Amino acid sequence: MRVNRSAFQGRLTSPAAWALCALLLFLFLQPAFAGRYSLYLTIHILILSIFALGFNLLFGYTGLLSFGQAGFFAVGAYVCAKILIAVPSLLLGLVGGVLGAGIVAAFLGFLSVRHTRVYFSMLTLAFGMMIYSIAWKWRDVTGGDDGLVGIPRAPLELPGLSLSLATMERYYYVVLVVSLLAIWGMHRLVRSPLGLTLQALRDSETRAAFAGVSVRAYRLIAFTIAGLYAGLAGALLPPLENTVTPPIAHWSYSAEPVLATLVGGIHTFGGPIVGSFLLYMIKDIIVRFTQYWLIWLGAIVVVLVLGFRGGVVSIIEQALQPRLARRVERKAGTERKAAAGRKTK
Amino acid sequence: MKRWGGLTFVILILAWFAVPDRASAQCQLGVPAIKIGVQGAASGPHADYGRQIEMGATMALEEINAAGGILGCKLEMKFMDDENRAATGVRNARYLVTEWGAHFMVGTDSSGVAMAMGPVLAELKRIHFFTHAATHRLTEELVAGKGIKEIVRVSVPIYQDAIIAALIFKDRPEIKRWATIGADYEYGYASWSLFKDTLKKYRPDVEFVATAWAPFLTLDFSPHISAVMAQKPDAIFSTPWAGEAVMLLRQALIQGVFDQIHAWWQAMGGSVDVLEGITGEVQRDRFKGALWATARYIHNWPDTPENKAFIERFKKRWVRFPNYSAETTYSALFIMKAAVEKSRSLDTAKVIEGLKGMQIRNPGGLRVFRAEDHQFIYNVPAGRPVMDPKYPIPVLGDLRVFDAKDYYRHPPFTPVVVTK
Amino acid sequence: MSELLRVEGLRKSFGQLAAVDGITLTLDPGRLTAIIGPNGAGKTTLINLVTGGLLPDGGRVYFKGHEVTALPPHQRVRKGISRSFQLMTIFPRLTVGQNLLLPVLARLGRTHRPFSALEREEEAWAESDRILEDLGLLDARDEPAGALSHGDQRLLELGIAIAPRPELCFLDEPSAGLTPVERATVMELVRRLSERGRTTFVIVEHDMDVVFSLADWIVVMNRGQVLAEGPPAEIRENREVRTVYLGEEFE
Amino acid sequence: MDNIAFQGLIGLSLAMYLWLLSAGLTIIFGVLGVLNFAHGSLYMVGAYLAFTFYGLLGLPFWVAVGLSLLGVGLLGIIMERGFLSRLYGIDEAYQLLLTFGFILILDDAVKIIWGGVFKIPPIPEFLDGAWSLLGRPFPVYNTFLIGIGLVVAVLLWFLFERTWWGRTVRATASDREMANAIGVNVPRIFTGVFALGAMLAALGGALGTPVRVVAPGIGAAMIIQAFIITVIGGLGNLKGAFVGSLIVGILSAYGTLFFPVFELFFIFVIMAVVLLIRPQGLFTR
Repeated sequence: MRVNRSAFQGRLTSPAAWALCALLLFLFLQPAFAGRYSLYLTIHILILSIFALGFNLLFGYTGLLSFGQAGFFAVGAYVCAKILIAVPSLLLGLVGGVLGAGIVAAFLGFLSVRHTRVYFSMLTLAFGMMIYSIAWKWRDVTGGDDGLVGIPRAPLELPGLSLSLATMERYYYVVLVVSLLAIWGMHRLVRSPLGLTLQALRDSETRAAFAGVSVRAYRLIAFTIAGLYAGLAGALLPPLENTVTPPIAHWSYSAEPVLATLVGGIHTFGGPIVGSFLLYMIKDIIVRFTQYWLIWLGAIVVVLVLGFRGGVVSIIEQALQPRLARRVERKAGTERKAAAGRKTK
Repeated sequence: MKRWGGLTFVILILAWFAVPDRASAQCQLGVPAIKIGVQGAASGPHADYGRQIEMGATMALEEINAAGGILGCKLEMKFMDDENRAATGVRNARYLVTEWGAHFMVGTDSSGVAMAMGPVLAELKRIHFFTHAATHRLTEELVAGKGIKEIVRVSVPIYQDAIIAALIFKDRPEIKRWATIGADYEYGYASWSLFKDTLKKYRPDVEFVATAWAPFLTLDFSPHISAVMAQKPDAIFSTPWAGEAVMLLRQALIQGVFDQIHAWWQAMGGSVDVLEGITGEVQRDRFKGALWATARYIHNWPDTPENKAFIERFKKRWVRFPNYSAETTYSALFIMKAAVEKSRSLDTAKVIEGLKGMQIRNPGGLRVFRAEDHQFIYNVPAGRPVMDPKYPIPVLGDLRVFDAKDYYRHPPFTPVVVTK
Repeated sequence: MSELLRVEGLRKSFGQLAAVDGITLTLDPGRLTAIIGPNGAGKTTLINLVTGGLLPDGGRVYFKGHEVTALPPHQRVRKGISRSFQLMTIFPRLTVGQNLLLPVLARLGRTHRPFSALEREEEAWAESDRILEDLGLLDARDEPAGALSHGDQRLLELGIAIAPRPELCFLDEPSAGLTPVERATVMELVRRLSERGRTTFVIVEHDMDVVFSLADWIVVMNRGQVLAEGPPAEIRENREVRTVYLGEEFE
Repeated sequence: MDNIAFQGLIGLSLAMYLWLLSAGLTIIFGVLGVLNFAHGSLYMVGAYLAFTFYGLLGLPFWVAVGLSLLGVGLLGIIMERGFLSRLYGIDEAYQLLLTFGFILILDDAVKIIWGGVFKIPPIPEFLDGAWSLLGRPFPVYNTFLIGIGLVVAVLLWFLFERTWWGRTVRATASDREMANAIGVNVPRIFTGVFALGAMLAALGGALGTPVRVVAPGIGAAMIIQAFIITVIGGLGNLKGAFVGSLIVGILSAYGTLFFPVFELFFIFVIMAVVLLIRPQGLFTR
């Protein structure tokens, strides 16, 4: 009786959930039939999915558009790389990367969440670019423009056993398991009281505050979690590429999760994952014919923003529930205006 | 430019369809085609180098295929833009080898990209013939040091940019104060450090008075120029390249730099695209003979029939002069051909064996393979950009020719302390 | 009986305009109070100052004897002061049920739980269902709130305002923009809830019939000050009030 | 001492490119409330157009600049009318995302149309050379830029303070509904303002062609600086944008001279601090 308790959310996610199940089966069997490159590609998709999931907790669920997420991604990547170069233990690298990113995110978040809307976006942009300029210029530590190279794909040092990850297949399974855990965690989170609270902040921070919710505290929580996820995604990168370079901290890289989320769908849990997949498919397919794939991506972004703000996943749902969806969208619009109006009062 | 693109595209298509049975039937290596992955910077102010790499590779491939391929096997190539970014270069390499199925790889402009690719090549077990990336560390550290045998360099490293400069300017007693406007990455630092080390050996009296570093995508060099000129240097050692070099020189001119200094060393200023860019200024002798430059190959040297013929074929094919990345890439394919024919195999280890002791005549002159660091040794002169009635664009005149063994570093290598 | 709320010399000005200009006022528990006054009299500003939407330039606010002048809104809610808004404010993308679940969870101090499934919050759901029943919106529980009719959304907002079980609840024009029928239902609901005695309501309203039929106590504001206060009968007779305010209403 | 002053003047000339760019960004934000991510790309397109007309087709410098302004102005009109105008009134996040889409499109479009061509046009005769200043040769070209920047500043001031159109625009900026009520054609104002902003960006790009590197991707590099400036000066504040440009331009010039390593870092610190302490900007009271 309580099962379809959050029917609206339920309706939005269930198709994505099914897609996820199908995907799972495929993912675990993939090494059996697919080549090294498609594994490599899948790892990238999984990494971006984690990155984008974290971002969407902030944007889609809490209503804060951050342009600095690449900064936390980079912190995760660089810390992990540094650790791997010093001590060859993947576990240590991942944990270190995640913690590093989390700490930085918590600190910068504390400063950032006092703003909303454009000011929040600008502030996160500034913080992200600070991290970028450190990565770029602090050559002694970060290798500067040339980055850190020759990072080993260290064995997974678990208490008891030490699992070599030299082959792509092995590392593929590590990334797969880690990302599935991360996705599962996020899935639990958005369906928890915390998740509900964040969505309430998105819909109306004023109402939430007068319902007894500390707006800043919960924004900070969302920001930090997003940072942790960015850090995890970043930490998974160096062992794959054996190299970390400043561009991953640049604001234009912050746009990747934004695009993935936008393409897949902002108000659906599966959106960012589907989006990450599509993003790489689009790129990989287009790149085979022409090196000019950004222009296509740009066109897709424009079309989505103008036509399908729900993203690919909810295009289907809009087809199922056109009337409802539109009414909600309109209501949300007026809500935002009202909110904006109040602020100017 | 459109025309090249179109042609290249057609070639690629042809190569694509030219593969089937007929070719593989007679191919003694038992593959439908020998696949060569080519990379270079094809966008941004350095895009001309990527395109020159593409042109050089395409032309070599056409000539080899026209002559019946390698042991009867046709060649096939795919070019990718590495955007001068390590991550992109690595991703492309993985794609080219594990997905597209490249047997060999050629190209790469940026030292940063090259250093990032090195370890990955070991994992991919494929030879990459580097034809531009110039940091000495690629061959000295990764090959001689770490033993990554998949790295082979056809182009001359920063020995050309740094040591030759030192050898030329040690004999200019009036030049005592040096400053650098450097590329803000591996290549720039390494060249400057190596230059200082070498010059100090001959000239304890010189000072190095100022540095200004310009990263990729520096839009405006005027603050860098005025910053170093504030220290009243006698000469400037400059490593930005391609379009950035042209803009740097032009802004130096309008800041009257060439009235105040004795010499300006534009390391890769002998490259065709830079010479094209400064044609007007050279015609009007705006540099007052103070501008010096070299390259990894220059189109007016060596004065041999092979080179002349190469230039002619290249001009006929692309309606342009080849710059050094075109020559080095073109030559790399023939080096690869020779090695494969010697080892009669596509197996990486065997081909590396095939390279041992190789001496080969290329348009750029005689190249000799050095086993310790997989560096091909050949010499390129330095000189001053001047107009020559035989050419529409400037050439390097007043040439200073040095024997390769005199300015290459030799194993065992003592590490250069690379500092900004 | 002991006072519920006391404000002393409360002041707030925007630029030169003194929206609230030295108000001193006490509210007793269980007495349904109505605040009336012409537009711009400072009614909404007063509510904002008491509930924490704005911080005053001067003066103090005491709730049950404790000072709350500088507390942020969510802490005042915890202490028992809640409100509804003039411009309707709900969570349009959440379901009707979740709209009420949030304040309940906040009261139970469970909003931070990251991993317990929402479905499992039985206690909270039970409570929000009870409120839905009062509102008569139980059937719409799983509808997105944004899809409700205007009137139902008003009801829902009222529900959100009482969900934290406030002892003092401000309703800022709860019937604005409603049809007479809807208005009647809203007011009826307010009366019912007020009679339960758990919550003391303070209502800002323009419709004088509603005010005089509903309120036990009336506060008249003008130009940021309290002009008069007293039981409806008294206010109706107050000459000053008539001239300043009621005049045009009764002509 | 002279050297420091000299470096400052070089920085001043660089600041003018930034001023032209951020002036456009500021006007657009001030009136439309849209933060145009693609503004730097408009600068880039302006540069490429000027490069085409002046460098490839060999038209006179001024004509080439004029044509590129027209071209980018037109592009601006298309962007605003055809796309942005459909997003007014909804979450500004989507406007940011839309203009971000334009960055991707324009970057690649430039690659496709101009590829990596790098034939740099000569400096127009009358702007070549240098004159002595503080005992060192100061380029005529940079002097000329400082001049242009100041002229544009004056013209903009005149436009918004002294002309009917300017006053209407300011009225629209302060209150759309009101302006609409008194019969201002708000959509047309919006389009006009966007085109004006675009042309200012293009002017910056076009004037750079003979001496500055132009390449795909510079749009992203420029927009960041413009953001820093508009934030420091106060979003939508034209005076602020001017002062902000000077600060950033001169600071980065000194950066190359004194603290080359963390120059970029400090500039972003300034941006963040301003946002935290005075989000309305240093020059808005």
